[in-house]
Amino acid sequence: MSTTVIPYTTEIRPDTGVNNVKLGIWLFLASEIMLFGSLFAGYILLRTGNPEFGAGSGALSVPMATLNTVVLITSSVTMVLAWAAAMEQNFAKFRLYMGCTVMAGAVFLVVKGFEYSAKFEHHLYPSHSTFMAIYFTFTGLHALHVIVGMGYNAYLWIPGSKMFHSNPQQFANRVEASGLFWHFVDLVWIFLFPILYLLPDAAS
Amino acid sequence: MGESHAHHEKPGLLASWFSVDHKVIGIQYAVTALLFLFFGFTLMMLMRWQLAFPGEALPFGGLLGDSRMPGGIMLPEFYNQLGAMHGTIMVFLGVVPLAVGGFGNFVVPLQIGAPDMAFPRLNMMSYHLYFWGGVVMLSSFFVPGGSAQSGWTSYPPLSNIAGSGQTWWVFGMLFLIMSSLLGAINFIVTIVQLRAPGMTFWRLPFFVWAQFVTSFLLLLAFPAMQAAGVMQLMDRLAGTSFFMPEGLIVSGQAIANTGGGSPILWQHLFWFLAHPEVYVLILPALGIVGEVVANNTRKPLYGYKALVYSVLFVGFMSFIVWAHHMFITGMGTMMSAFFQTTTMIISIPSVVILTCLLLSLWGASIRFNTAMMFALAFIPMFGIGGLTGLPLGLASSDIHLHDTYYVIGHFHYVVAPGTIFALFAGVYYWYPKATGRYLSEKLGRIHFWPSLIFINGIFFPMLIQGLHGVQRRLFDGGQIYAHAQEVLHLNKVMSFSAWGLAIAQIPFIINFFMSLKGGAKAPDNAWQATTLEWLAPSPPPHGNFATVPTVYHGPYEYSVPGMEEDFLPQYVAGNVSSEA
Amino acid sequence: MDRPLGLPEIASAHGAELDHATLLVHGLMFVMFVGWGLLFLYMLWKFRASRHPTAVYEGLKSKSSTYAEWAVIASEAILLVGFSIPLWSQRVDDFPAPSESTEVRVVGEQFAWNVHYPGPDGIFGRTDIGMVDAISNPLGLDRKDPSAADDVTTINQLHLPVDKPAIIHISSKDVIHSFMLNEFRVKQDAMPGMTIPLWFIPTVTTAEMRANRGQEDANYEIACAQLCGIGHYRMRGFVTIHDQSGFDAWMASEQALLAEDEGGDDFWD
Amino acid sequence: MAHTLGEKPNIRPYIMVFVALMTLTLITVAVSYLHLPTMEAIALALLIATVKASLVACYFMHLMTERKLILWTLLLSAVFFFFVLVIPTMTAGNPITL
Ligand code: HEA
Ligand code: HEA
Ligand code: CUA
Ligand SMILES: [Cu+2]
Repeated sequence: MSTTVIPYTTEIRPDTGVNNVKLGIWLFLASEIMLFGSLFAGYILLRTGNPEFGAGSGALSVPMATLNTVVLITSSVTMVLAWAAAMEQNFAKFRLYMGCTVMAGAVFLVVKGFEYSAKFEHHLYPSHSTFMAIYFTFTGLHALHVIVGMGYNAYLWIPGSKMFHSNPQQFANRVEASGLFWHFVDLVWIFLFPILYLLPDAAS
Repeated sequence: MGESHAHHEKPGLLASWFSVDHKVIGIQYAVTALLFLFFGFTLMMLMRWQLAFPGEALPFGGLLGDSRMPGGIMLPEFYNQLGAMHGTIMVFLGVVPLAVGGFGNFVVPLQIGAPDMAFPRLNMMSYHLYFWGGVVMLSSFFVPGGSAQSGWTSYPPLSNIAGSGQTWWVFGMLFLIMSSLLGAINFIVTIVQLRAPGMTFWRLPFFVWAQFVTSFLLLLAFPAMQAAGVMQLMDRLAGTSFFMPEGLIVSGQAIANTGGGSPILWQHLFWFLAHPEVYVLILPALGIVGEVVANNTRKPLYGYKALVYSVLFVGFMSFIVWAHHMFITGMGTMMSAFFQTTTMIISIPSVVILTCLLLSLWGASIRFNTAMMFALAFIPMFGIGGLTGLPLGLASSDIHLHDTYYVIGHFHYVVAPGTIFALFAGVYYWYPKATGRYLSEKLGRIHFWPSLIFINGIFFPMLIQGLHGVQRRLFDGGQIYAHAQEVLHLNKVMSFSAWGLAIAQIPFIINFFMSLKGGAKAPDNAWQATTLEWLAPSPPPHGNFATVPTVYHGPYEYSVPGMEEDFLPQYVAGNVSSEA
Repeated sequence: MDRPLGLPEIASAHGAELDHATLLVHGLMFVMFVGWGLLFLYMLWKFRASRHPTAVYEGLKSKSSTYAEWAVIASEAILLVGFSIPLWSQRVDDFPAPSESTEVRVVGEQFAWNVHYPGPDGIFGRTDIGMVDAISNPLGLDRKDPSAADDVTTINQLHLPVDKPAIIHISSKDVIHSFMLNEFRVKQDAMPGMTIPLWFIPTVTTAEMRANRGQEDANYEIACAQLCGIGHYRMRGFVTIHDQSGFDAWMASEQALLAEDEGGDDFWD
Repeated sequence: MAHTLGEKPNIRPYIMVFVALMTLTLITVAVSYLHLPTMEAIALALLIATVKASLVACYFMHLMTERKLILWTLLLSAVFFFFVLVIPTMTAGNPITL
């Protein structure tokens, strides 16, 4: 039997000032920035090249999207509070805030589900127009991110929380990393909200 | 406190299949990639048959089935499949996994004195994603209509209206992208965080620098293709038209689509990935050549700092030259001037890198072992490839050369006698580290010389054909075109050279497998080298180093004046005049 | 040399300048390759271990490589600013006046080139994708439109008068093609959904070219340079360069054909 | 970052940012009902979104106090983000025209 110990998994490397997980998650987010950046590039190119771009945008529900914005922002603050609780070593508080975060994610997806099915009822599919194509692709990809983030948060919330007691520092690091991802998902939504729901209206 | 991985090293395939040890994963990557290279090469040899003898039956070719080669005569759709898949496989399943996944994984942690990669389990996942991406790609040959056939560039609308093989291609690409992204994160974190004490950035071996920059290219360029892939999937599966304008009429039938899309958008996103990608192909190769040249000239690399700065600069610039692949799509003066200028600018650091490698020979004491021969051959071969990039980068001369065999010749010179030769050099150089045994030098010579001759026999005629204006991707090699007639006979020259090249690989394959058991035993420091990987036992055990090594100076302290030995390893303290 | 580097013979006014730039770059490449190459071979010989058993730690001290690099930078800058950018601009900005040119539309499709002349009235007739018929009306030309009445369409046959600027509007019906005229040094992708103009002045008639080559049946060809499907390799068309009177005669004969078709009626409806 | 285990991080800023985000959301929705001219509407909506995103990044994601290493990485991707966003549109806006 041999054992490999990877240094700086939990503790900070003095000269770089970060641990491995922190750097790793930020690098991942950097690539996510490029992913959404490329999608936005498509949005801009297709929009500027096309006078009838907004076709079908009126069908989107601003109230529902506003609700979802509020939900996601709330989940972001509960996420950071859950991290604070983990840092503070307060398990009950952590459970509470993390629970809220996971629930908010679920609410977001349910509202999204209602939105989608309302579109389908009106026979608005991605193939309806360029705008609908973008709407479904962007929100679909974003929802996928919500699912992944929620999944990991749910893991940390119940089954993974054993580590809260066995290795509190590493656990707090994990919560922080998960939080960074979750905030990023929120941040993307902050841009999707106006460009999909608020602006096509203005354009037409 | 560190996360610890306890393993009971069970022998057996299953255990190593799920190994998290960077060396095992590196070897998995390397062997899989070599097999893919071989497979991509096989596809190409079939194509070369059709190009040399258009419309003639290939003996036993009929075995490939009536949808591909009825009676041994190739169908154009099969030719297009072979072309698209040859390009894709060579680039994404062959060279990148070998250079980054294989050599990067195996060598980088050793060279920086780390016990493993920063995220060993993620590393295993990268390999598995790569593997399954490859499986998806290969299975696409067997779906109705065959594999992707719209070129490795997969330009829509052609790729949008193509058969279901294209969908598999996109899925395969998404796997490969994910694999590369995870790998890139792992490399960057490893290099930043796991350097041994004393291993400052300015003491990193050049190969590590190359991998470092490569990882950034993978990290930040691949997502564009990810986005493009998702959009193409939507176009193909959900009926959207991201890449299709309205009013298309395909074989007399109007296509029912909403329109409003842009075929140019795909090209931008694809080349935003694919241009940095070509530097992903070359940077690790340059890194390997740097290591091998330093070791076998027995002196420090010339201009280490200039090399590092150039590599960083090339990496940065490679993100803003992509539209030089798109001059002919209808670009105005302003944008074409921008991309011509950036393209000329990026060629300068490449010249600097090549010049540094070349001038490292001055004052050397050159040992001509096989690794060094491949590394040396790399230099002028890359020179031809790189130099032929210049007329392509100038939009005015690109008018004549775009989409001709000149382009094919240009990039094969950089990837085949360029990158592939560098990778061969790497195999000969690090094989003793991985296995504890040398590859045979004699078989090495038999591998090297014919390879060098044949590979030029393939690719130099391409430049000539290109100057005559012969277009690429022609199923019949240009038979019907008047402008191709003068250079048509070269098709045979190229094809015979390609088959000759295949034969020249036999000694290598024999060597590779026979030396596992029968090769001469190699000491830990097989080449009297200075970098850290040679401190570890050969093959290195799990965890690599018995104790964490300390680094005292730069990577290439060869022939330090006043020393008895002609090399001063990084892990040995010593007085060096030029301390970084 | 008649055809340096094997470049095809030139049959357009701008071809010589374009080739000049191409040759200059290749000159630079040649100098670099031979210069570095000779140095390379010299060093391999001079510093091989058997001849030079101990390496010199400092290596090369001369600054000449820096000068060489600056020379490369300077040459590239000259090629770029002095040649390539102006030449490109001339191609894409300095279009001749349509009134003094032959205007043609060329529309690519799998796997043919549809050529559309506006006819004597100089106005392209209306086209409508609803009217496209793969055989009888591949361009979807609406013959009811008055300006369409005299429009001439051909498949894979481009006729142009010599020494007069030609403006060609390139587009595509289905996938991306690339319109390539080798001897005229012209290449332009045919993008579906876009119409992109290009121009050139043919300078050598087909008859002269045949005489020069000594081949009675030689033709200028239109090639497709972009992968466009299984027939990409055979998507070939022909260009005929007439002298002005020959072109007029050709146009007149096409008009006569049109009139005949008109009489025969029901062909277009 | 200077957070140590067992110490209670100061959560006041988080609450304040939360309030600010909610307010900005309301504002941007309200503005959209004003039907401003297209350019103004786009500029304003994107401005608000940028402010919101910066708040999330600076406070929730602790970028304000993050290490230089990470800031440099993000700067790099911000630069490339800019290129991929802008250049395709610029080439599309600079076509060959007669
Ligand atoms: C490893 C891959 C690689 C590398 C390194 C390069 C390097 C370069 N490439 Fe290439 N390129 C490709 C792979 C690569 N390319 C591929 C795959 C394609 C085609 C894709 C497709 O369409 O399918 C392509 C296509 C391509 C095009 C598009 C052509 C077209 O479609 O019309 C252009 C145009 O600008 C271009 C330019 C360049 C330039 C200026 C460099 C420069 O970076 C080169 C700089 C290097 C030098 C200038 C050499 C200097 C060396 C010396 C001075 C040493 C000499 C030494 C001795 C003689 C001993 N390349
Ligand atoms: C990394 C990239 C790469 C590499 C290495 C190669 C290598 C080769 N390529 Fe290819 N090629 C492309 C990338 C590459 N190619 C791309 C992107 C295209 C464009 C596709 C398109 O149009 O869309 C293309 C297109 C292309 C064409 C043009 C087709 C056309 O336009 O119609 C041709 C024509 O001859 C060709 C030939 C060859 C040949 C003869 C080799 C040879 O050099 C191959 C040499 C290979 C080896 C020497 C490897 C041998 C491996 C082993 C011996 C492994 C042994 C195994 C073990 C020990 C386990 N390639
Ligand atoms: Cu049309 Cu190739
Ligand atoms: Cu490129």
